[in-house]
Amino acid sequence: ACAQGSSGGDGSSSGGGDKVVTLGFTGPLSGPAASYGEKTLRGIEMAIEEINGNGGFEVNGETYTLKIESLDDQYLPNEAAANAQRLVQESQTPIIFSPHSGGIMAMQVFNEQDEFIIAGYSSEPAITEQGNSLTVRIPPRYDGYLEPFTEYSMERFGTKLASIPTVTQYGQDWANALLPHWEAAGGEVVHESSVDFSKDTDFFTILTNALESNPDVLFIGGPSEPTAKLAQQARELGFGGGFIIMDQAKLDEMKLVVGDSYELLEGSIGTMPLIHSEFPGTPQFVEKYREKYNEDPGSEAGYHYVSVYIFVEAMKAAGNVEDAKEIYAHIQDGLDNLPEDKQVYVIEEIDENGGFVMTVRVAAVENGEIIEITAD
Amino acid sequence: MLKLDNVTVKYGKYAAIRDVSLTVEKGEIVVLLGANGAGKTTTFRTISGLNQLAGGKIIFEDLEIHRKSPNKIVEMGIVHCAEDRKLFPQMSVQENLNLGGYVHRKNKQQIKNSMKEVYDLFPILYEKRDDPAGSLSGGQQQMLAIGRALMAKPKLMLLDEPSIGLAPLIVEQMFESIQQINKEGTTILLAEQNANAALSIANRGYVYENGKIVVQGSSQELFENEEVRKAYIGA
Amino acid sequence: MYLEVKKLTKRFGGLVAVKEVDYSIEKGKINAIIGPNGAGKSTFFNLISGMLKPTSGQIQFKGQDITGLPANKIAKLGISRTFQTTTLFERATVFENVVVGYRLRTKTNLFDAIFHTPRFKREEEESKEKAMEVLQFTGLMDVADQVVANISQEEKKRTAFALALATDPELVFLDEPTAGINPEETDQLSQLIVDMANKGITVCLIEHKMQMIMQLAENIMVLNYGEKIAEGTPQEIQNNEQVIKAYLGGSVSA
Amino acid sequence: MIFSNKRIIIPLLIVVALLFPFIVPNQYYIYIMTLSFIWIIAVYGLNIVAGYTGYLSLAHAGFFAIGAYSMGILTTKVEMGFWLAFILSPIITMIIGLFIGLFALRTKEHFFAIYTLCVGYIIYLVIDKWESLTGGVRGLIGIPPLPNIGPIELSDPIYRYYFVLLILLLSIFVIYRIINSLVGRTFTAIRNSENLALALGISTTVNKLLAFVLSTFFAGLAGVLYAVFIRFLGPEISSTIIMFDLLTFLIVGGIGTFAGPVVGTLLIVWVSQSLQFLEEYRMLVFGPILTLMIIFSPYGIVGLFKNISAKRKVKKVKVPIETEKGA
Amino acid sequence: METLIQQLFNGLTVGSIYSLVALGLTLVYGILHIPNFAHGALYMLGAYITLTMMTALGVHYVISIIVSIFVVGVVSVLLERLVFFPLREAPPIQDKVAAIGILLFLEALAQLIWGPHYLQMSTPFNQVIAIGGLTITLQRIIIVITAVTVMILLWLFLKKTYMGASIMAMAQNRDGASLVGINTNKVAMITFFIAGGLAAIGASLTSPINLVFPGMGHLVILKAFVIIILGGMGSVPGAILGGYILGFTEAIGATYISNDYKDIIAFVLLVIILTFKPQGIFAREESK
Ligand SMILES: Nc1ncnc2c1ncn2[C@@H]1O[C@H](COP(=O)(O)OP(=O)(O)OP(=O)(O)O)[C@@H](O)[C@H]1O
Ligand SMILES: Nc1ncnc2c1ncn2[C@@H]1O[C@H](COP(=O)(O)OP(=O)(O)OP(=O)(O)O)[C@@H](O)[C@H]1O
Ligand SMILES: [Mg+2]
Ligand SMILES: [Mg+2]
Repeated sequence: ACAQGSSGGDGSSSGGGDKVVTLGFTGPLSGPAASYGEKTLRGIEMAIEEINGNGGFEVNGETYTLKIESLDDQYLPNEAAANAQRLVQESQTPIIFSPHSGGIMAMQVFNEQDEFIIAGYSSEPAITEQGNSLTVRIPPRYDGYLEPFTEYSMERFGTKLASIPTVTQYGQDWANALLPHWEAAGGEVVHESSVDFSKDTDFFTILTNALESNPDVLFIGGPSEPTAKLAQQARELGFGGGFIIMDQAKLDEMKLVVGDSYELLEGSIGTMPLIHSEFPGTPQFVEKYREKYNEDPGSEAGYHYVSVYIFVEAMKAAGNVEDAKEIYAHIQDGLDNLPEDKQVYVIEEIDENGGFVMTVRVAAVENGEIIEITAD
Repeated sequence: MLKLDNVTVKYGKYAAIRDVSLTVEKGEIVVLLGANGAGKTTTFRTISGLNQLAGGKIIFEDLEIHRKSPNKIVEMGIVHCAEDRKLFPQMSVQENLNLGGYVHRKNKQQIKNSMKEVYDLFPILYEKRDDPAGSLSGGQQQMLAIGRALMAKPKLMLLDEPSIGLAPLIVEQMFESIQQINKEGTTILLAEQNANAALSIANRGYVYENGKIVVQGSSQELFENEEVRKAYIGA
Repeated sequence: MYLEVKKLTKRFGGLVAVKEVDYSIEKGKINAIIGPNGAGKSTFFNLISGMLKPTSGQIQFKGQDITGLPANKIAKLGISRTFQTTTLFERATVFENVVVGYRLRTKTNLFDAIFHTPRFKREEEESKEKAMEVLQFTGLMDVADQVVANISQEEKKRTAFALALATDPELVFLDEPTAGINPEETDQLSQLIVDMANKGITVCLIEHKMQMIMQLAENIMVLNYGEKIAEGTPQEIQNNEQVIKAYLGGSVSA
Repeated sequence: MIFSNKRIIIPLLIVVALLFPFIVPNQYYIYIMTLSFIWIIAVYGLNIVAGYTGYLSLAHAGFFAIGAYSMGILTTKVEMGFWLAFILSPIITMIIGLFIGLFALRTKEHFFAIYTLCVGYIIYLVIDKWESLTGGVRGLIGIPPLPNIGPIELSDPIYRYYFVLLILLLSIFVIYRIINSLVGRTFTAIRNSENLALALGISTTVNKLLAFVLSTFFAGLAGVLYAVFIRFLGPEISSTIIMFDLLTFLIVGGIGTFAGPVVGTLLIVWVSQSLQFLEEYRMLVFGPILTLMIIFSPYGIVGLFKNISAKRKVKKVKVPIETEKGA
Repeated sequence: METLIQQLFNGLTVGSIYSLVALGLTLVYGILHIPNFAHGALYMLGAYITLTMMTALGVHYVISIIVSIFVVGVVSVLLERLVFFPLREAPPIQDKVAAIGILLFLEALAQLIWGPHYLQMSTPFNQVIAIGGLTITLQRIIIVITAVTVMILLWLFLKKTYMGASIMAMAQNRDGASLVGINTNKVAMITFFIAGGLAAIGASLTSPINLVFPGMGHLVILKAFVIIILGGMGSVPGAILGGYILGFTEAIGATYISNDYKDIIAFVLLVIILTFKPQGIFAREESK
């Protein structure tokens, strides 16, 4: 039924005499989460185009080009697993990217047996706590944010926090980490509930209840756009305090929703938007991305872009493009050898569970400007 | 005025009427007799465009009408007063009559007048004008059905078993009204079980059996026809 | 009394479809109910067969009070009925239709069905035999494996009979069994009804076709506006002024 | 004609199914096929209630999920023995189905459809929100694979394939027997005319419930297999997406036909695998296909074939009847 | 207390939108007797059309809405012609599934044309008005006022015009309608047009206070179904009433029961109702 031009890692390829390494991707390319899937994929594709554009890369004197095989899984774990099977069996992909924990976990059931690396883009701790020996968790853990977020908001606005993050697991995990921290720092949590962005037609109802206990700070988060809406409506209801914004939402994307100005978001603290962070590789990447898609890149694109380079370096270091175990073993080298100009993010190391480690960059909005907050 | 030419109608594979040919002249009252399921209603439904015919032609005032949609046919002046009345149960008597005049909706005055005529013909309807049609008794519903048909000022009126479920008195009154309507210039094609009552006001008649016309002739001839007597006027 | 109905009444909102009707049926006879359309005949059937719940009144079958029992229970007791607008399983064949008719006499359950227990085999056989028997009786053998939607009106009526008989009833109610078929076919069906009676099945039917009724029925009840206006032998009914006025029509000569 | 073919086709198909692992290039095909088999079982479940009994249940993705989660919870949280859990889970589904059916079946037609739609949605919300039990959005991990039976390593894809195939064949066999028994005819009778069935002394209430519970059993069974196959569960398996997939499989194959579930599922699964390149635009193809299918052949592909052969039949015998009527 | 008033107003806003959507659904149900699962897609479409008019062609919000009403109305009519009309004889299950098919198709289409991401609809009426403890934006007042006006107009249309009467008539007896000379096809199309238009209005009014994305129709439509069952399927006043009841229940429920579970309220409500009244609230006795 399904004849796919399967090109093995070892051999026959489409382009010229070069050999081709096929990377796999399974993620939501249709349905509600599709835009998110798209963005992650873009990062990968940009990196691959660059690399192939520069004549590929060399491992043990062999020149290889890259190729991405991307499959839609509608955010469904079983689809992700099926896709993974297909990628591994049909295209012998040593690495499969997946930007959702469900898909990652479904693949972890057999990735060690079938020997492929899962490059998982999800802050979900569970994916690395399974002790899976071939899983990489790309984004940094979020606990780094708690300290600066709490400190900044508390001293600028006050001690009363109302928490209304998204209902998703990630949102809940965040809340569970942040609230104790907030109280430990001498603050009080005056309201606690959550927003379901996929279901609510109007946020006034929730906000009315949250603001009744007139808090100084609102903890919000979820996809950037609806989160921005939430902030906007909070302002409409007369909320003058600050926002703690969980890392899923990006200040720069939120800005676009609330009338292309940070005015409404005054006093928000969140992750440093990629476009404002000055890592060595960032400006060039942002540049390329803008002209290709004429919009600002988000971090998911950035992280995937850089990840591809890391894996390439890892392959070089491992002197092998097929053996997942070998490649995985050399990811640290990959991190170390990563060229300056590709460092869209500076990732120091990969921890024993396979999570990328880096110092988080925090940004706040002051007088309508993004300024970096350095955690000390 | 109306001419059916070898009309055949099928429900699925089953032919309800076969090669039926009949004519109705202007100003006549013509009656169709026949047992249940003989094909009278089907004939009516086909004339008024509710059923498609499988063969033959229907001509009304020299125009073929069997390809036309029901509303077009009503606009041409044929109104079908159905066996099962087909009233709008949740609507008031008044609203039902109003819709009866749908084809003349542009002309408010005419509708007023025809409504008055209907109320004169059936005073009971005037008393009940604000009740929902569904609440009326069988007899009253039948009057409303006829009243609604009259609202369209038809040239030809198809009356399907107007005496269904009516008490004898009302049946008589009903037949008088029919005669009156006819006198006022409406041609009438009537289907009846109650044969003698029908024949007594009709000019001519056709007798259906199992979807075919088996006998036809003037009321007098039919009345004297032994078969017809036995079959439709009771032993 | 075999079947006894006391002061049976059914209201639909405002309208009283059946009004305080007393009625009784003797075993083995052919009984008829006549009356103008809308008189309440079918409703009366629906009440006895449990399709509708009476507003008030009582129904006894062989001394047992069956008022308000669900239709399937009543059918189990041996009372079977046909519908005015011939209701059949249109998409199934005549045979399949009739086989289901015997279902109420069988006990086959999931377990039997899955493991083809002796009972399953036995009852499958029984219902097939039963089906064959009634198809024989109603003369439908030659159309047995045709889809109902494709058979003639008259065959449909027969199938309805067959279906009613497949439940092997003691008492059958036939609602206008010969509506919509021509006289000679009507005669054949009347013959069938007589045969039923001869088999010892008690029959009660609604009809508009007078001469047929007059030949068949031993006892006739006349309903008008839900009320019983007369009951008696064909002779009595034909000469009953009220009935002539209300139903038979003005100028009926006996 | 179909009937004469049955004798040949069925054994043929079984042989093909048995040889399948050896004729495909790689495991991926086995994987997808195994998954399809699981779907087929669920679709058969749906067919019993929607197809044969005429009640469109939109809650069956929910029952699928209940079966899967029961298995997941019993094995991971309750740490019950694998096979015991394997048996118990479909039964649990069935019991829940019984309670829901008790109320849902008081409604008819579109009310039933909407009622079950809401039930399905509530099941989804429960799974989604009852984190302590179901793991909520994070999902349920660590479900054990099929354990080995003696020398047979069921964890091996090929053996696993045969195991699922075996269960599928068993299910089909059982359902076949049910449908072609008085029990099954009773269901069809209810679909064709509930009143007539009632008048024939059939207790529609009991039989409808029976059909519904049966269908939830197979939905649950499919769920269990899914759980031990994918070994990760998220709330989305009870979502409308899955429900729609099941419906599509059934309708395209032929609702109320016996071969329908197999034909529809295999066709759609493999077509959508080969349409993967369409990614987000798949629905642009499927939506219309489904709708057209319904308009032009309400009983799906199988219905299409049935009609053709049926027409031939009718033609043969219809002729004399027409003439006889004409006379 | 202030909270209560504020919440009541919030309920009023949401209720208005629910009612508008439910109205279209109930009208179509009245004529067709099938639940049109595709109605949610029309809602979604309505938002996108308005948005496109505003962003791509820079047309004013109000005019964009009017355009959207027409476009969606026409799409809705096409559905009737191409899908539901051919299916009117088909077995009852099929048409429902067909409707679901269309729903998914239109969503995929929207994603193809406008992409999967959240889009933002601006409104000229974003002034914030605070009366006492009550905070409202002009947009919300407009939502309520427009909704109420539209409903009154619709009511008058149905009650006072021949076209309206013929819609009612057809809902009650299709044959009867054609026997008095009503063109039933035309009426069916007009009804679908209105239904589409209502969906478009509802969506266009809501979007500025939320966002526009392919899946936006889902929950609204589910709730709309709950509403028309609450209000009695096919009943126009029922749909309006039901819409507001649900709107208020949710707002109050969120405040005094639990915000996290307020979306379940509707469905639990429906399940309870149908459990005790299987034919819906306004069921009449039928001879079986
Ligand atoms: N919708 C239908 N589908 C199938 N057969 C039908 C349908 N309507 C009528 N028939 C059949 O067509 C034949 C003619 O029916 P029709 O109603 O025209 O007879 P009729 O003379 O009007 O009977 P009645 O005196 O009861 O009004 C009957 O056998 C009837 O059963
Ligand atoms: N389910 C119902 N709801 C409301 N009214 C009903 C219902 N069923 C029957 N009726 C009314 O009850 C009265 C008796 O109806 P019924 O069908 O018993 O008449 P019938 O004697 O069988 O007439 P026919 O000879 O035409 O069959 C009629 O006025 C009918 O409109
Ligand atoms: Mg008739
Ligand atoms: Mg009757």
